[in-house]
Amino acid sequence: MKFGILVNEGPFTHQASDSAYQFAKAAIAKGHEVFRVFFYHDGVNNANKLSEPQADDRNLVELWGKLAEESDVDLVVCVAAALRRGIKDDILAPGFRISGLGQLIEAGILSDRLVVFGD
Amino acid sequence: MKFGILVNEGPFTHQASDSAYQFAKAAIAKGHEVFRVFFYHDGVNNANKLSEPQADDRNLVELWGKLAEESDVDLVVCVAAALRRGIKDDILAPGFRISGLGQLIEAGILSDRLVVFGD
Amino acid sequence: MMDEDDFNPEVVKRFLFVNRKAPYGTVYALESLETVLISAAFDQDVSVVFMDDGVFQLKKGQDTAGINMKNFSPTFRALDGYDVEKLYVEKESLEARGLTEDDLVVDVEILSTDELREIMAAQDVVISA
Amino acid sequence: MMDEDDFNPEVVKRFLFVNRKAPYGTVYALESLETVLISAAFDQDVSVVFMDDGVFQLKKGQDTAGINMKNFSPTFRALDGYDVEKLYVEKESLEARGLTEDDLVVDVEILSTDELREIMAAQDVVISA
Amino acid sequence: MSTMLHTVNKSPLERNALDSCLRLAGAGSAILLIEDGVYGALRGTSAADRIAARVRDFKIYVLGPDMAARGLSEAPLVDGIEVVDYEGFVDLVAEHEAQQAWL
Amino acid sequence: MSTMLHTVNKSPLERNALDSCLRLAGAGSAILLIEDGVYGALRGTSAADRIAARVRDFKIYVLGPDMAARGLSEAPLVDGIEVVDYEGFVDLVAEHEAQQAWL
Repeated sequence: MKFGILVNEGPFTHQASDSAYQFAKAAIAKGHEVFRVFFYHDGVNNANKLSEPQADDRNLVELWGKLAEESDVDLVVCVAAALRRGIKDDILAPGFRISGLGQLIEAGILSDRLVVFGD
Repeated sequence: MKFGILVNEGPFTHQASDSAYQFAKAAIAKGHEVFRVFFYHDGVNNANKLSEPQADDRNLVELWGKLAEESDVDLVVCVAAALRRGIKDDILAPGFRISGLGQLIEAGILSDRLVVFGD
Repeated sequence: MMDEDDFNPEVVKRFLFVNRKAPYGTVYALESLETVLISAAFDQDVSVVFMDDGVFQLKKGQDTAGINMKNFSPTFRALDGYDVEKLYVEKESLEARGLTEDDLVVDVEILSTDELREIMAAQDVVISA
Repeated sequence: MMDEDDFNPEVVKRFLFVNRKAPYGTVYALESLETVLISAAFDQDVSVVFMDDGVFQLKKGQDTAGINMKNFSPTFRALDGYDVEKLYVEKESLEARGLTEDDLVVDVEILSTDELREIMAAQDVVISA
Repeated sequence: MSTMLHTVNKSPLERNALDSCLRLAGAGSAILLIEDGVYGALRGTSAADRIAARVRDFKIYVLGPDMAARGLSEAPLVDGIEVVDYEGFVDLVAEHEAQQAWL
Repeated sequence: MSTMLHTVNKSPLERNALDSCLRLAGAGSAILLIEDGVYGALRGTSAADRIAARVRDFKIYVLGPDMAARGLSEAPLVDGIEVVDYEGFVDLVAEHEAQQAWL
């Protein structure tokens, strides 16, 4: 089955991005396709490559990027939400791309299920 | 009177930073001193100089910086919270400095009142 | 990757946008409205629900000058021009907040909880914030 | 600007840290605990309150392996070594969550709402998240 | 014993912050409703009785600019609640010995 | 009419998300409690009766890894609630025609 995922919150402050990541990993492990993860609202902060968690903490920015690379997941950061919050190409982590909100609607159309994680 | 302010949330997503800014401006207008604003949790995102709100929206990163310059307010971003969230010197807006969490406790000790804004 | 402008799907899905949060205290109301506006370009079957504190988004007379934020409530009136016409408000949520239809900035359909439940159950994609 | 290490104020204030939020769902519990630890270095009169869903922070047996987050609950047991000894839990909050003192990871003082109200009213600086 | 200013920024129709504040605030302290907390000042909501029952125990204020933003400038308030602006907010902080934010 | 999977990630002791979900979810739909929503699965809390009263109207699940993180692996649950892991979460999404998040 083809899943799309929406992540509304940044890393650390809310569990939403963690939950979405664990869900995506489990879906792929079960043979499903995760077609796209769309990052909206504070979710755009998941794409900040300067993020440097403590050594014993998880690094969600890297984990998402790795997942994208290994499983061909399209990580899309909403351009409008990102501009506001200062997430630009200069600090965009590998694996992410910045695009329009239409990519979220498209994900809703093209996926069998759109799964939403937020606060 | 000498005020310290704690801001727990970033710009846009929660009103906390707006409320803190309006409070600080009003306090200064009434002749009080705002000794320090400490940015913790997602509050560190207030210091991201790449932030570019729409033309008809307020720009809190700039507003804080201007307040710091005009009224000699010490804008302190928590280093631990900032590292996690990828707020580093490369993208630190003018008027802000990165320092330790001890500066929050110090603000509590040195101010007549510590006022907290969060979610 | 297809470009937004070229994208012309034959499939029409029922999209539901659920608004349960008050405006200004958080950005969700404003940014969710942006999503609704974009969705209009995709020729889908779009519905928008306001319930719980989300009904406050539609309150007439918003004046944000004193908090230096952008008043986005007039945009709800523009939805009609984007062919987003299915705006639903839960009656119970409205009443619990002491509001009536006259308090709202735009024409909506006021639904009982039972009616709203049926509409929500009939959707293909539900986007909430 | 004074450096933290040189800072040795003569004034001793009563600092209260209020924890009302559950752990892991949001970061506030973890980052607030970091604030409490730092405060210990300043020789102030520190109290920490757990109430509402904040009492869940102290629940025994936390195992975060399955969600890949850091289990910070053992740190509460380290507070004693930092001379942070005044840990208060509201009885009503505990009972509403079906918990007893035996469920908690660290020794605390269980207070009635009336007792807690007095302690909270006696503070100079209140930090909540 | 300090006199406290409590600030509440959450809607009482969505969360428990105002209820907890009303439970724990010392008699005679002041409560200021800000941001989404201003909905707690409205007459006629399902939360209004809980607030009205306590207006004699506390001095309750609501932030006018946050009311106006939400279209509530003309809305009837629970009796005994006073509207202040940001300058009034500053005065309240100055007049009380400490502030506690119920988030 | 779709069969829906509702996810709830808020504590019913702090917010109204679970109550709203229970009010609006269609009979026979599934509800999965995740993140801070898992507290809604506990027996013995002040919210437990509200959930117990509805376990026959819905199929209610709770996410095990979120329970374990919060020290609730051994905690008694409201009768009729089933524990699933992330793979079970994926199955639930796949088995239902749409997901609705109550945030």
